[in-house]
Amino acid sequence: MGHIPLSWYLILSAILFGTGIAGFVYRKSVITVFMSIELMLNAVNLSFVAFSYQLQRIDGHIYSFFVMVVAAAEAAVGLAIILTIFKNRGTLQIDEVDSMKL
Amino acid sequence: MNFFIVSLIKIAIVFAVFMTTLAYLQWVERKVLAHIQSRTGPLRVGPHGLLQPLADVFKLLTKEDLLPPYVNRFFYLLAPFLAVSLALVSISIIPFGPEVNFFGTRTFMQISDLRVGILFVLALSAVSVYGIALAGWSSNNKYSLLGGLRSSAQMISYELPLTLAIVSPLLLANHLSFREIATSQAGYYLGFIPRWNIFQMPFPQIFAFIIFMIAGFAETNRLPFDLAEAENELVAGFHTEYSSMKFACFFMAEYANMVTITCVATLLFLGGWHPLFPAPYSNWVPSAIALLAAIVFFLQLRDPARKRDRFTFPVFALVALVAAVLFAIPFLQTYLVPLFWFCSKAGLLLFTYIWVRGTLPRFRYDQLMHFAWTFLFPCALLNLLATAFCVAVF
Amino acid sequence: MNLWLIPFFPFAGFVLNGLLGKRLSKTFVSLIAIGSVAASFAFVLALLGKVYPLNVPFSDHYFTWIQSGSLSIGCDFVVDRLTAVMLLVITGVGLLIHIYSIGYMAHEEGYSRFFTFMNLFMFFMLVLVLAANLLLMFVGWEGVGLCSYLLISFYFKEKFAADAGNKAFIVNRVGDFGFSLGIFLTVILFGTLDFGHISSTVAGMPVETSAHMVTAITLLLFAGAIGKSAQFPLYVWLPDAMAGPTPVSALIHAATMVTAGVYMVARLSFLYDHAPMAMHVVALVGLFTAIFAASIGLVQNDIKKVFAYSTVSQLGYMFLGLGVGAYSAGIFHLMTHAFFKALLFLGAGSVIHGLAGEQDLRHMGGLRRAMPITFITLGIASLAISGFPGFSGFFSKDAILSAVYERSPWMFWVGAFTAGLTAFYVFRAFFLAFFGKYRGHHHPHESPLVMTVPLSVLALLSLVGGFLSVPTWLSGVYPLGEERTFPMVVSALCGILGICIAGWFYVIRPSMAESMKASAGPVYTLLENKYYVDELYAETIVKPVIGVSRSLLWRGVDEGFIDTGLVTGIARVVRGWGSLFRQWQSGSIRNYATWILAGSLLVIFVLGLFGGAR
Amino acid sequence: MDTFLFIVCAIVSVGCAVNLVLQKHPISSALSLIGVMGSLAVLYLLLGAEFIAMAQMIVYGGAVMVLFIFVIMLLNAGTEKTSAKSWFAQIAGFPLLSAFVALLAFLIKVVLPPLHPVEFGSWVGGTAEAIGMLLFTKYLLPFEVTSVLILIAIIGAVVLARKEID
Repeated sequence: MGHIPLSWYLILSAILFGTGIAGFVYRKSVITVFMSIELMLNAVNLSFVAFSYQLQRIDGHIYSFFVMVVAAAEAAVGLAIILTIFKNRGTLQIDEVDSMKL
Repeated sequence: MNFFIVSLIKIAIVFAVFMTTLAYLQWVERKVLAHIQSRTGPLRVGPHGLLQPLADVFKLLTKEDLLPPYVNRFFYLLAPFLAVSLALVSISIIPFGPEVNFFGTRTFMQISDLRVGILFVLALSAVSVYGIALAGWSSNNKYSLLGGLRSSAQMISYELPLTLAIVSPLLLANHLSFREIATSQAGYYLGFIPRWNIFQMPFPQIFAFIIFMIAGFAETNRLPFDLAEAENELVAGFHTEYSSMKFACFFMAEYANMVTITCVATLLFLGGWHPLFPAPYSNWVPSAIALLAAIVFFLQLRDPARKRDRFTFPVFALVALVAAVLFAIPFLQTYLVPLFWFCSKAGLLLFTYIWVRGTLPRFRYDQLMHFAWTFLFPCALLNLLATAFCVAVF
Repeated sequence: MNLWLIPFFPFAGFVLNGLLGKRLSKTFVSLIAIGSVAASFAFVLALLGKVYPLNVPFSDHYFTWIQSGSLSIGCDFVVDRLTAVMLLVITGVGLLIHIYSIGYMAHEEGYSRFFTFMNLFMFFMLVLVLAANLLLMFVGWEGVGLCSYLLISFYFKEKFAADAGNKAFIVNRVGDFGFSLGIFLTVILFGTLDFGHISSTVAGMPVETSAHMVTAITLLLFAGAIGKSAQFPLYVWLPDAMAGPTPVSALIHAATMVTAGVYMVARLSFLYDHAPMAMHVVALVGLFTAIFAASIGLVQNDIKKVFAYSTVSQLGYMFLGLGVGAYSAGIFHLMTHAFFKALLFLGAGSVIHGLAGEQDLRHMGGLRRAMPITFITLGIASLAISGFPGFSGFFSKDAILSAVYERSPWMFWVGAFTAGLTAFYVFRAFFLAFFGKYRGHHHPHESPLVMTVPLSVLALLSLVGGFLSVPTWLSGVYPLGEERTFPMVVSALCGILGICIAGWFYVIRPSMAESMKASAGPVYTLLENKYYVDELYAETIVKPVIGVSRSLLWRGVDEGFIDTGLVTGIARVVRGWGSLFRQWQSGSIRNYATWILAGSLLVIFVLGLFGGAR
Repeated sequence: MDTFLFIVCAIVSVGCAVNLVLQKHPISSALSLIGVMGSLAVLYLLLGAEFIAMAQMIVYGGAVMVLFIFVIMLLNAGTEKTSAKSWFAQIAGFPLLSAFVALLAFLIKVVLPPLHPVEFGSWVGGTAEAIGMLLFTKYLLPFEVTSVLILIAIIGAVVLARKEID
């Protein structure tokens, strides 16, 4: 009962981050890829909060707060972009959005 | 260990009372609506239809649990569960009264006190969108989908004025815990005006209260904002495909949300369990009201409208008399009077809900959005600015 | 004392007419143009009246134009006696020609454009004359070249006019190339371009030590003069330049611009004095050009062409005078020539105007009754150019020939013969135009007053110009030549003889000319085709240049090397590498993400195991 | 109790995260992500970050993910198709990923200095009051800049979403 090593939190964060990367690399739907990014941000937030506990300072909380706020802004713009992509291309498959290539 | 036992007892009490309240709230609503519309309402099951909620529960439980073949099963089943559980959770942090000494154990009349209670309620109300959205989406029905989309958009939109309206009492109380907020509203100006937030500067806070209530109507998808289930447009909105117990879940969730909103409004603006009059008088108000009710019942007995009233009215009068006596016992007064005040305020707000439902027509969808973003939101902002100014200056 | 105002007036006229000319009425345009030149002329008169004796040069410094190391070139104007003569000639004759242009150009398209360019020309010519250093002079030099080009191509819708403009411009470039080389050499040798400084420096130099450099400088500058003043072998542009309007021919291609070379040599006389060989070259070129052009002029049928070759020939005379050291005589002839040659051209212009554009002598004749004023004034000009005693040309030509006789008699005899030829072809044209029967189709009429008044003024000047003894006026600057009776008599006799023969051929016995033509046969053909010089140039210079440009430079260097080799070659190499690296830029976001993953793995590895984290 | 809560939440979050990646339908992925966020909020509470925990639920759970679900519902995003493109990602992705996670775990275990064990309630720094104090003093400029950023994001989203592109 009681004490959990802080490194567990960090390793959990690493695992979540890795899962996010896996989602980014292997998923083909733009929305899922975007969600994977959010997952990575969440993992990083966990690290921030964990380190904040280690240092007994709440600056880490502030950082994760900013991450959340920026993530919200990013989600708004990102989803608008996805909407526009869908309007223009009629697809959400990330591999089919490659017209920048010659 | 004491903590666990007390907590379990409190949970049991609150659950029982809460569920009963939800069931009878529906009866009250039907009755009130009926009287607004010059009808009698439920009358057959039990005296004055008092057993109608029980009958409804049996009916819903015993109906066939229909599972349409074309739905997304997992989410279809998850949605009502999510809706009702999230709605029920929020009652756990609502304080109904002050700290009491209960046979040597000091405890709060509240399941748990959270330092960030308001944020918790906001979080729950934010998450409760999923129940409706998922229900609409998983039903695989365009009416459901439209209802789900509408209500999620509506809830997101009205969450902003709601939050902004909450912020002003928070500024006055300087706390996020419901208990502290309620405690900070104790006392009277000039000996007779209660220091409730609604009587605080600026304006006074009546604007914040009104904005909160309007946004609360929208958050609970009640009339005049029940666009999600506008039956003449969308059949029944997001719960078109739901039946029996799953439908009951949505129903319960709606009423639970109503109760939560009224409780929060009571706590934030109406001083929680603090009485309207200073203590010496207010302790006798419940008894007086109960006594008055008993007298009214006895007087009604002289000329009963229906035959069975000859039997029921004395019973009701007796119950009221017992209540008056109970409220008059000084030992019980410490427990019951705050509860009375809290419940009467919340009940008044609940009555307002029903009253509004019975009188106002429904908004159109674009009017709804327009109202939220171009009127309610700026008003909330202005109110917040004024409050912040007052707090900073005084 | 505000020398800058002299060129400023025409410049202001140029700006006004150039910017607003299209909107203004013709009256207003001509008012601006003539007013500006008149103001300039009046200012010159006032200035000279104020500083009359002008024993010391008068100079103004405005600002330092170029400051580079020890080399400092300022914007300086200077007025000495030589400049004074030039200023008077330019503004005076220029004013008359401007007035004349009102009448001549009255019905032409591009009225304001014409006066704009004319004013610009006046500006540059005055800058050229006033300049106190070589570079500023070069500015004026190039400026008048530009105006000459613009005005020759005035009828730019006609191909021959545009071609003539191009020809003038390109041929002048050859000379100007030499001129600029001369300027560079001057900078190297003297470290300054200021006339005063060069003069004092070169005066201290013994002739022997500096000879080669100074010779080189003078010859190079003379190359510029050859181009500008249409000397052999770069004279070819001037006859073609007659494509421009006649007032332009009178002002630019007779009176002023073409004499810029003469002015330049006179201005730099201190240098030429130190380079005897260059002087010899100047004299020889001048002499050869004089007789060469005169011989061509004998058989030309276009009235303006006759006078154009006559101009070339007379310029040769001037250089001949300069070459034998008679600078003041050269300038004297420059002045009188400005008078009578401008008059000749304006008279020819009057004839052409009266005949609605007819220029061919064979379609004229008997005009003396139809245009009496033109007849009289043109007659005076012809007598003046022929060196008829008493007329202005007599004095100036005599001054030159006297100096030449002193230096080398054979040159004198050639010069005298040329004078005879000059008299002959000028009077040939004169007789063909005004005597005999009218052979044209148009109805000839006298020109308006605005044209005849300048003619009369110029005729007066041609009559009495010889008595304005320029050599005496310049005696402080250049040594005064000795007057001799023998060359005077010989040249006068040659001139009279030429007039008589012309009269005999074209008035008394018109058939003589035809028989002469028939008997001269091949010589006539040679002369008529101007010694085939243009064709020679076309064959030896133009065609090879075009051929080399086309085959080697265009096809070979530009297309083969630069286009194919450098431009497309580099592009091909880049594309080749690009197609390799393009595999990397797959456009697939997931691939990019994988690369980012690999990169961050590397970074964390390095930082974590070897870097700051430890 | 702490350990139990942590283990449960960790398992839930990892399970939901893996589910996010494995699910073929975006809406399942989105719900999995909400699960991750919820369990993370509990973990934040364990770490004494109650304000962040609530903000996580309100901002992420309530706002961001609702937007996601909204867009998924709006676009009616179906299951994804298999694609032959991005061969590099298919081949190199997994080895790199395992190396990455392994490296991180190694660094956490070996390189980091000794860490505090986490005990619930032993340090509660993340109250709303403390965060508010820091946010409006030390981090005032970032805070204001962030608000401007959000404003820009709102305008950008509106412009992007309503623009009529042929």
